[in-house]
Amino acid sequence: MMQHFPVLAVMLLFLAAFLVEIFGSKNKVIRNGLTLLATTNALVMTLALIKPVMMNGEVISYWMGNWAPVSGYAIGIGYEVDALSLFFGILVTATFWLSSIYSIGYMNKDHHLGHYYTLFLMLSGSVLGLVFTGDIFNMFVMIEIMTFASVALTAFRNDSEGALEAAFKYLVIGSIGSSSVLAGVAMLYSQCHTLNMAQLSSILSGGLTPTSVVAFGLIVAGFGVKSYIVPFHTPAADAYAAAPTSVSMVFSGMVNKAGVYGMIRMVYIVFRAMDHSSVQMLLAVFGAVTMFVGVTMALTQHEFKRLLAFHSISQIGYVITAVSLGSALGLTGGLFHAMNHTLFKGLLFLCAGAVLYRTGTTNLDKLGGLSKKMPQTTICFLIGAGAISGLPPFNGFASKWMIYQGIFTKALTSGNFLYVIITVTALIVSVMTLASFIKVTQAVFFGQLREEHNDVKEVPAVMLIPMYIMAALCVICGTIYPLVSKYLLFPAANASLNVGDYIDKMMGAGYAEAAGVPTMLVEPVTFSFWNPVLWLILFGIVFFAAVIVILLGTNERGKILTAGEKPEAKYATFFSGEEEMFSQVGGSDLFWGFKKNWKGYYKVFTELHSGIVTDYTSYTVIATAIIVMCLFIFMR
Amino acid sequence: MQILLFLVKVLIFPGALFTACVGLFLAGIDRKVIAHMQKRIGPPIRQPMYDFFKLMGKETIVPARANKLVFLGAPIAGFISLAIVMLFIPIFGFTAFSGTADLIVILYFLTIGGVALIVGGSSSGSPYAGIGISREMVTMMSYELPFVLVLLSVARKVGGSTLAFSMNQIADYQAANGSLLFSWSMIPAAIALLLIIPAEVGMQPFDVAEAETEICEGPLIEYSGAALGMFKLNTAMKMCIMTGLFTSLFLGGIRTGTVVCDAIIFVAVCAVVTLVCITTIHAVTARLKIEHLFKFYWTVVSGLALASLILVWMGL
Amino acid sequence: MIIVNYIASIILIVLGFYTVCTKKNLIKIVLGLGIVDYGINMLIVSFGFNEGGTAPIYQLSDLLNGVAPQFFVDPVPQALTLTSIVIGACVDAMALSLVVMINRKYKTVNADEVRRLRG
Amino acid sequence: MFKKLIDKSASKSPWLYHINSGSCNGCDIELVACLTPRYDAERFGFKLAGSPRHADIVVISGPVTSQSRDRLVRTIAQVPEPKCVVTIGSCPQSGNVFKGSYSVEAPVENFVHVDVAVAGCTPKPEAIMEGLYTAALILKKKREAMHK
Repeated sequence: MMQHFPVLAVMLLFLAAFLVEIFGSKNKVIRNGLTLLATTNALVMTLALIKPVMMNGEVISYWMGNWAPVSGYAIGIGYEVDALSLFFGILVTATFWLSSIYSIGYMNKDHHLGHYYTLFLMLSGSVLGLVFTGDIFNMFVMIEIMTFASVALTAFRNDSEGALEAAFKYLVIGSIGSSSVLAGVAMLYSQCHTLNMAQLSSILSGGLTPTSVVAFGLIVAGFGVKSYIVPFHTPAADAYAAAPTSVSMVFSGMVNKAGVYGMIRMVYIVFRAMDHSSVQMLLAVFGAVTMFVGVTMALTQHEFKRLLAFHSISQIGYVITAVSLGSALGLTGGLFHAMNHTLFKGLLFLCAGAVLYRTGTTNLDKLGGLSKKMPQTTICFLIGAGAISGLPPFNGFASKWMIYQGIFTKALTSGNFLYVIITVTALIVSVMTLASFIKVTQAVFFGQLREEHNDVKEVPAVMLIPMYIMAALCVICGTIYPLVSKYLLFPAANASLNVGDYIDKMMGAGYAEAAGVPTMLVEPVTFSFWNPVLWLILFGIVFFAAVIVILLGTNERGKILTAGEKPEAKYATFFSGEEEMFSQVGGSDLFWGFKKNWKGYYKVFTELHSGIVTDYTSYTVIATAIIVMCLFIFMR
Repeated sequence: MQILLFLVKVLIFPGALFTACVGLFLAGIDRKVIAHMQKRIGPPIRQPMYDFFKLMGKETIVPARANKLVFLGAPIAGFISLAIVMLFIPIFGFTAFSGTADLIVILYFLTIGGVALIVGGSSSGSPYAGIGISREMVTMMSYELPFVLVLLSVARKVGGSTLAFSMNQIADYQAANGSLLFSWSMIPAAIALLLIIPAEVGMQPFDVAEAETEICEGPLIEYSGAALGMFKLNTAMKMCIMTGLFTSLFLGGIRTGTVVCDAIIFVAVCAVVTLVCITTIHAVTARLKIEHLFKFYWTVVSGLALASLILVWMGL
Repeated sequence: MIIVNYIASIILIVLGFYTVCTKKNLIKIVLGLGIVDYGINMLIVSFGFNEGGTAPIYQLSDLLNGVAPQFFVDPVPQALTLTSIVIGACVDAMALSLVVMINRKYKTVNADEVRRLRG
Repeated sequence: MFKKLIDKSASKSPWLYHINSGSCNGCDIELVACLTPRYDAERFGFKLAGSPRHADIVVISGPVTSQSRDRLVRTIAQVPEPKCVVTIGSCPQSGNVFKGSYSVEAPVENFVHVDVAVAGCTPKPEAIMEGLYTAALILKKKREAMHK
């Protein structure tokens, strides 16, 4: 029974996609109902797999057409859900479920929603399929479906500024990435004559031939494009900003995580290449550059969503750096950060969507003072901003802390000064992230309200519910994270490090040993620093103490006065005695002292993000070539 | 009993009350000594306490443009986070809490203190506050890099080839091997931390964010009464925390055995550090511009800290 | 003569990337993507090719009697190629449709002028 | 809980906010002279605040020109209670040599309630100090009246 769940979850999403197109293009109820049904079904089915996979350590396998492996050869397409797949699977289904709820409210002003939901469900099905599949070519097919659906969704509001252009760039860069994955898969097939990942892993453990090294390089580069690390990040910034927000959330939350998943799957499980320090260094450098470039570019943006897009890139840099460490601690931290990024970046995009929905603009210089009109959105945004900046007690702090600890441990054990630089970069990037969210907070939610936004209202409940769920998850994952670590992260990290076990479970017991892949037991990662219960108590105590002191002092303490309905001079903002006037410190006016010192840097990097497709493709091709060459030289 | 001890640690010593009292005391010393340096009599040492209680007794006006929840919540959030930071700073032999990564916890909780000021100022809706928060944030960005470098070099020095982000470990190391200040490879880092303290506390010449003469105290402009008092208290607490951090990172190792003696010596050393890095620099300098501040921290101070890190990394 | 296939496919791929990176006309960029795809398809087919091999089609009696010829062309790459060709065609179609839309909106297909999103 | 302490503190830490309503700068200089080492107003806890929201004592100098009148009233309204208003020099009270000018609206009592007036053109720093100290004592009384 259980083993049908993965394939059913994927297939029902695809089925619903076609049903929506047939029956739902006119009828709103059928459309929304089908979408919600399919995504809820996928969520329930993946959650049901937690017990066998995460707790009992099973691997759910399903062979299409019952083509189970015969005498050690896996020819059929298999769905293999191990803990790593399931971890990402839960993220995928949860993200799409929340996004489909949000879409009901957010998209109701658009036309041709049948197409929207069709593409949306195709996208969800393909990402879920990519995560669940155990066949490397099937993975490629899913990547391509994902790219199509993403491109079409990016261009969905094709009359909005830049949507078509963004879609075109996304398509071109994306298909270069998938081409290199395809070429890598083909080369791998020529060496191993199989497409099943477990079998590939056992064959490749005998040592990599030069062709497989090239294949490895191409596949890493391909998944690098899919996870939008620098210098492949350019279309991501455009597409996330141009797509409808419910889709941007999915892009940033899950579509680039699919690339990260592919990277982990390939590097850790299929090629088991993390023993090579060259691979670690290469990925670490790419990760560090990604987080730095992402955040510095985000600091100069004037568009709310484009700024968030650059932050997505930056946070993916954290994940890649953490994953590159090759240790259980790093991998756990990376997976946790990937999960947290899905939560808080999804939340932030939803807040941006709420602002766009009510005011019709996301230009930071044309907004301001919305906190009086949209207080609930503001609170959600502040939680998301705190989480992404890694402030305690939110989830970002826990995962970022694991990452710092992982990198610095790596620096000490390997004695490599490079890792110290990366630790410092990671910490500084965290502060810059905070800075750019301060900028958004000031420019959008605080400051002064513009006259044209006087009749702005809070968004409808159907949009607020996903925001609240995500905000709650941000806090919960930050506080009860030992449970998260025990039931989600550790099994996933274990599954990616303990390759022999995976091969055995897929291909039959004893197969891994015959191929020379050891089954090892990974030690659970322990964290003693952050005892969330203690922290909650600490917060509680100090808070209550403050409250008690305040209450005891009601008689003596001066009163807290708030403005009434009619304007009074006493409650007016101080303008050196002048009458209150409109004067907003906009987003682009902030951080002058910083920008002045970084003028040279910004000059170069704004020119590099030129917006010309051929420039972007050149970066992509050159970087792919560099990755392949580096790996070819250092891994042989 | 356990719970009672816990409560005492959090609320009284070395938590909220102790930090606040020591902070106000240090602020008073600062004002008194600076007055003497200028050949004035100066206010009494308990003056910051009077200021605080006076502000508690005044009206708190929430401006019409402000978001009430954030406006009033920000100072309390800052207070809570700063009260918690102090729990992680060992008072020579005595440590309230110690984990494996106190340095990172301290770094982030101090950041929350700054963020509370920024968010509170931002929520007041004043353009002066807008400029103020921009400067405050740039100040934060500028001292964070050298701060991180200093912390990493201490961690490397103490830990050798293991991870030593724990304050307890640092205190033990100094008790065994003498204060870190007297190991010459750490001297540049110590100087760097001394230069970071005024910026963290918001004292001249690094007080561009709260420049009262040009931008009317920046983020604090719309605050009045109890909320302003909380912010003033937060600044004083930061003073206590930062000097205490310097004391336990670089001047640790003194252990008398009794907590009271330790605490008294600790406060005395903190006062000396305050005089060296806050009062003297305040008395002899004028306010820097924000871009010069940024440049100063990312070149001179970071250079000092980096020099220390490289020396320590080479095993000196 | 399988080496010729490899050389040809590599040339196609390089040519395609060259087109994608240097040509400013959006339609030419799409064509470049197509060329890369064809090169890779050719590569895949060549991987499965065995000189002198037969088609992998046998009668049941041959298999049962164990007299099946041992040497045949690998059928899997051909299946892969078919899939990949279909996907490639879809990519081209979609990209061209986007170019048409861009031309309608921007009144140009020059990559240097289609750059409203930058910085 | 801290009633006594708060009441006591009210007179111990008066923060000043200085408004120049068209003064000739003579009084302003004298006010600044109070803060210099010679007179050292800080020993009583006096401090110049940057924003009216922080102030306890508003110090007005100048003959209240018609341009500055509304701004003066608005700024004083923004000061939280308990507050004191001190005028320095003869100008705010009578208009002094500017009296009769079309653009001068002195006396300032017409617009705001004045607690202490320090006369003179310009008053000596000693006089200003005494005026400010009187205002600080008034602050304490106002504070005590507030919670009754």
